[in-house]
Amino acid sequence: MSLQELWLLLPVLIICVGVLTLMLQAAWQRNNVLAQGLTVLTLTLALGALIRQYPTDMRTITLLFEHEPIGGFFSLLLLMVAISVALLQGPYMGKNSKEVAEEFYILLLLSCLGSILLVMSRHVASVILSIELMSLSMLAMLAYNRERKLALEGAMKYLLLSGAATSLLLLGFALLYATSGQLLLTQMLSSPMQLVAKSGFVLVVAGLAFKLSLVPLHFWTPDVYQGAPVNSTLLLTSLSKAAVFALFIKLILLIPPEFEADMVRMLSWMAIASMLLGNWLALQQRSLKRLMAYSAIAHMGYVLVAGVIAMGIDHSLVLEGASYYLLAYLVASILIFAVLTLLSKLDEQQDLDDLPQLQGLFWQHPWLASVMTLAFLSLAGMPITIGFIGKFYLLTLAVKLSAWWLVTAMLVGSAVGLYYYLRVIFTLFAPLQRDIQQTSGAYLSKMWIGVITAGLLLLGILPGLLGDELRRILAIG
Amino acid sequence: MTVPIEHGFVLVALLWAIGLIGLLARKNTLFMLMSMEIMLNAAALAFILAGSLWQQADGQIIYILIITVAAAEVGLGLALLIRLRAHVSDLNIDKLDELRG
Amino acid sequence: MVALSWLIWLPLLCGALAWTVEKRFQGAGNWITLSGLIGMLLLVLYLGSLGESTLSWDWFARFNIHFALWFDGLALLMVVLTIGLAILALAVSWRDITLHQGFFHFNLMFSIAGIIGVFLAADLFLFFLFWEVMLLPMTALILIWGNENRRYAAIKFFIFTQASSLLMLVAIIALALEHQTQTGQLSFSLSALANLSLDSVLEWWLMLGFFIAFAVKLPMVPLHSWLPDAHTQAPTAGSVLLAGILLKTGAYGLIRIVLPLFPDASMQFAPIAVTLGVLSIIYGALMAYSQTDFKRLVAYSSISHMGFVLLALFSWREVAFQGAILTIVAHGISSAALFSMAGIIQHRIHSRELGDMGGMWANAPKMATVTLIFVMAGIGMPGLANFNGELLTLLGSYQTFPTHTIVAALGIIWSAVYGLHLFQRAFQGPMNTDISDLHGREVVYTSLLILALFYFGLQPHILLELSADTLNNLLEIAKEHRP
Amino acid sequence: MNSLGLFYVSASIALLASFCVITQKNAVHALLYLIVSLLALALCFYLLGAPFAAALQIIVYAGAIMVLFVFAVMMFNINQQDIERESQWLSWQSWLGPSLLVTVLLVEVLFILQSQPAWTSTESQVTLIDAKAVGSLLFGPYLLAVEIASFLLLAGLVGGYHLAKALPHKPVNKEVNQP
Repeated sequence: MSLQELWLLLPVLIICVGVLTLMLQAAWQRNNVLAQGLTVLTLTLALGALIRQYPTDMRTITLLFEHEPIGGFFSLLLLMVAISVALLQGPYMGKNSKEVAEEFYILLLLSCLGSILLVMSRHVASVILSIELMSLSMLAMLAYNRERKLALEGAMKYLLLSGAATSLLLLGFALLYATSGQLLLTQMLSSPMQLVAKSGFVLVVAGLAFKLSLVPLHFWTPDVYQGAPVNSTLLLTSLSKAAVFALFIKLILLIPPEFEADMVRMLSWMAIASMLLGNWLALQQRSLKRLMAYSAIAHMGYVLVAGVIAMGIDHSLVLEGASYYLLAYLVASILIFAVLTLLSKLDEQQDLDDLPQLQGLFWQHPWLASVMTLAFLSLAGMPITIGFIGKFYLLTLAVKLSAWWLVTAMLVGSAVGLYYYLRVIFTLFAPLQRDIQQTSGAYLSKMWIGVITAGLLLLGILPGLLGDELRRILAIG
Repeated sequence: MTVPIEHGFVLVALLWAIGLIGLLARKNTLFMLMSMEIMLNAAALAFILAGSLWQQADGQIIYILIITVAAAEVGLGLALLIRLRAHVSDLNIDKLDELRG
Repeated sequence: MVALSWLIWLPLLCGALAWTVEKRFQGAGNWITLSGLIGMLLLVLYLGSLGESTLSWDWFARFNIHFALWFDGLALLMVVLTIGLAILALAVSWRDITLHQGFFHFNLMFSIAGIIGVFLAADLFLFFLFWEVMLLPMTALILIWGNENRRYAAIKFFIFTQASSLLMLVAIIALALEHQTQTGQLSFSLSALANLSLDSVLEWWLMLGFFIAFAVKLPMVPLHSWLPDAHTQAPTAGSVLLAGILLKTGAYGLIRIVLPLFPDASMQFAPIAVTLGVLSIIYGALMAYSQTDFKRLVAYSSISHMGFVLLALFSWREVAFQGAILTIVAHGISSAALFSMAGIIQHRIHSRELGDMGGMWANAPKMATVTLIFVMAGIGMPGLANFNGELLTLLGSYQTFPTHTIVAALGIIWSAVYGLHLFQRAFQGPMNTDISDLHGREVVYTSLLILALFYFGLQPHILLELSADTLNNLLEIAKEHRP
Repeated sequence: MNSLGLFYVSASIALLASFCVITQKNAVHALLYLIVSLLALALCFYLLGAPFAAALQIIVYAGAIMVLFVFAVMMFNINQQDIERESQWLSWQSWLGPSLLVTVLLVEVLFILQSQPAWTSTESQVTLIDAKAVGSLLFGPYLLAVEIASFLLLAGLVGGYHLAKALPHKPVNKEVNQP
């Protein structure tokens, strides 16, 4: 391992140093504000390092990792999510929280570390380790308030099912290894594929589909979402989905041609089922977190459309579309959960979650409600938000490939989706019933939310700012 | 002698299936954790098999990583279990299941 | 020309300004909005005097999308109508709105901006964007300031229009991709897309995608069911905008996009479209007769009148096209006028039920006279604007679809029946309620409306001259494609 | 008995023990069976030419991880009442669905395995891959994996510590939210 390779790993190393610093701090003096400051500082430095050496071509870092443009973009997204969570955790815990803060930030950094490593992985060993590093650290955050029974149960459920999914993933990799004798992702899926290798790949896809909560492996999502503290839910819905999707699309682009038709069929059905079922089940929810869970299922279905199409046409457009859509999804999720976080407290038994509790938010806290409205409109794919551009990309791809089933499912799904997103928005604008308290102060967090909201609008109104840039960034050789 | 690799994978499949049955059928969280261990073990065996098939040390390395993962999962799982035990006196997952609906 | 884009920025700015200022100075929002609208009116008249103008900025280079506007006679006509009715909407709600006034003006102006954008857009992506954007503030108007059942009406309105516009989005994308396969470059520009020669199956599907989106807006039976709810539940200003302009965006889309871009398919489709149009005429008229709610009655009459537009547009005759344009403008004014009367009455007696009215002539003779004139306009009395439109429509479409036209003519008779029925139940008979007559502000704007109705009734050629270019273009296309 | 026979015997033991794990009523008994299953698998590893993995299986898995389990079970203090209730849950109906499903899966797997033309293994003799080979690889190209594994264990440690430690007492003066 050369010095140059280490240099390429700089963002990751910064996060590692951050973890160690936080542990030292916890040993020296417990202080919530200091811990938060250190975390944000670490993540910002990592972000800076990543931008400073943004990859322009593909370079390998030892056997295990690679440094390439798409991964770089996803890492940017992941750091953005992690910074949001770190900034929100302060107001969410409050100054006199019963829980200590350091562990949360350590776990946050570890989870972010795992996700970035996952995006950079090119080897089975690194995939397994980083995916587990990400999920296990997240798991402890899902049950961070140990007095919430629902959170503990959700975390337990996630642990058990995610363990099963991991074993499925491992089994799939083992079968691929057994047939190819290779552990590098690029070489594992060599042509021609035998039946054993094919079934191995299907198992791998199933294992990842679980983490992405795609139908039919979605059933855990609503329970886990509802139980967990809202800030951890944000991490689960954005960080893990984005990182796993990065790996997912990387694998899909490697599928040898003779297996393509089968995979397209399988993934198409998964995408269609996720879009329809997710949207349909979201209709009946009163709990906002459950609603977001089903909405996540549906949105992962939309992103999968890009994955399905990846096999059909030119890859750069697909990557661009998928990245844009994922960015749109992340931004909207961050904003929605951020508002909920500012209206909830970790110490309490429950977060603000029931839809009627939000009634009339606009008239009491117009800014928070506007942010939430914009985020929901973006999820619904309304113009002048970034969500519309994402949907536009995906529809263009699907129409270009004449994948009419996918188009139909997207349209039906969107139409159904409109209804429940609108229901939430309408609730925000209904007459105020009772006082809703928001965390006062927390100016830094609110400023950050403002920045992200501005991005949501800016990229929705001037999509060229990113769309043209992405094309340049993602242009892989 | 060589172990026919097919037989090795049949063993993997059977072990994994037993684990899955346990995970699906048992309601006691502790047993579910054990079933999960069996499944992870089956996956580990698969890598050893594949490694011995290709006569590479890589299979064993993945094995080592898998037991690391298993150790971390068990640690967290048991910690959760201890905490859950404080809320409910027994470990029936159905009783935990107020979330559904 | 940059000034063109100010037709869109100005209402946005005014809306935002009205919202912020209203917090400090009660009542300032009304004046800011009014001056903004008057400024826009002057600007559009000035632009109109310069003749046709265009504007094109690079916007989203990845997909070759431009911020392109196109301002010609027809656009001028529609924009002036929009601004005029926006002033009316502001006038009728001058004192009506007591809750969140600033936010009301914000929504009003944003929907105006969206509607003007739809009329000006020369790029289909931009068109779609405005098409969607105008919905949101309109939904907010219904939701926040509407009547008792507003939530249901707002959701229904939004879902109907949104879901149908998704089809349009797919059609737009498919069209742009077709341009790419034919010329090697994506394009969303209306003028570029008009030159494509499409495969007949593809053309048919694309036409259908656009048609459904526009037919929902129009609205055409059987896609109309959002309209009675939305119009009834909306605040008066909302009803005025909805009936006066929003419905016209559907007709405008047909004229600008469906007919010129897909001439063959729309000629093939004409018998179906015309049948549905006639169905709308008859159904709307029959339903209007059986309503007891003032606003609901007018809403159903709108369905009936817009059926004439559909009938006219798909007959592909010059006279019929002219009839369509006249009907669009005339109905915009007359239905907006009737809705504002409904609003005035509702404000006074807190009911829209005809049963609660009755005998109001005695107390409110001015109101009765004004309403009578509006009803007369609605049922197509000669001398008022609607008459010309309906007459030309019937004359023109008779050449192509004689049977349909005869049935449609029955619709006019029915409209006389329900119109007079409305008037009679509200203003004649035993006195049910005590009501005060129109006051100064109301007299001013209702008399302006009456003037407009008479003016366009007697001088329809102004409208025809403005839209002549567009119509001639359509007729030329028709000549090329007629089998 | 040749080593092939040994493999089958230990494989059967592993299967049988695993089966007993999931059907036991008593948690401690189940744990013992689990350890047996792990030991049997360790033997399989050895016979497959992976002595280092076999040793680790015994030391780390059967040794360390299982002790963790036993420790936890002791903490739960499962009593007779629990065991009785557990036996009530173990009705045959609850096994039917999962078992059927998994049988279908198994048949599929067997079909797939049988359809494989020939595994590319050419050697007739099991090659021994000893600890040295594994070690030099592990601390060579896989060095970063070791580092990440350490972070993974750190995550497990921090998470486990936080979850399992005693609940904090409520602070006296709760934070007051401003409206």
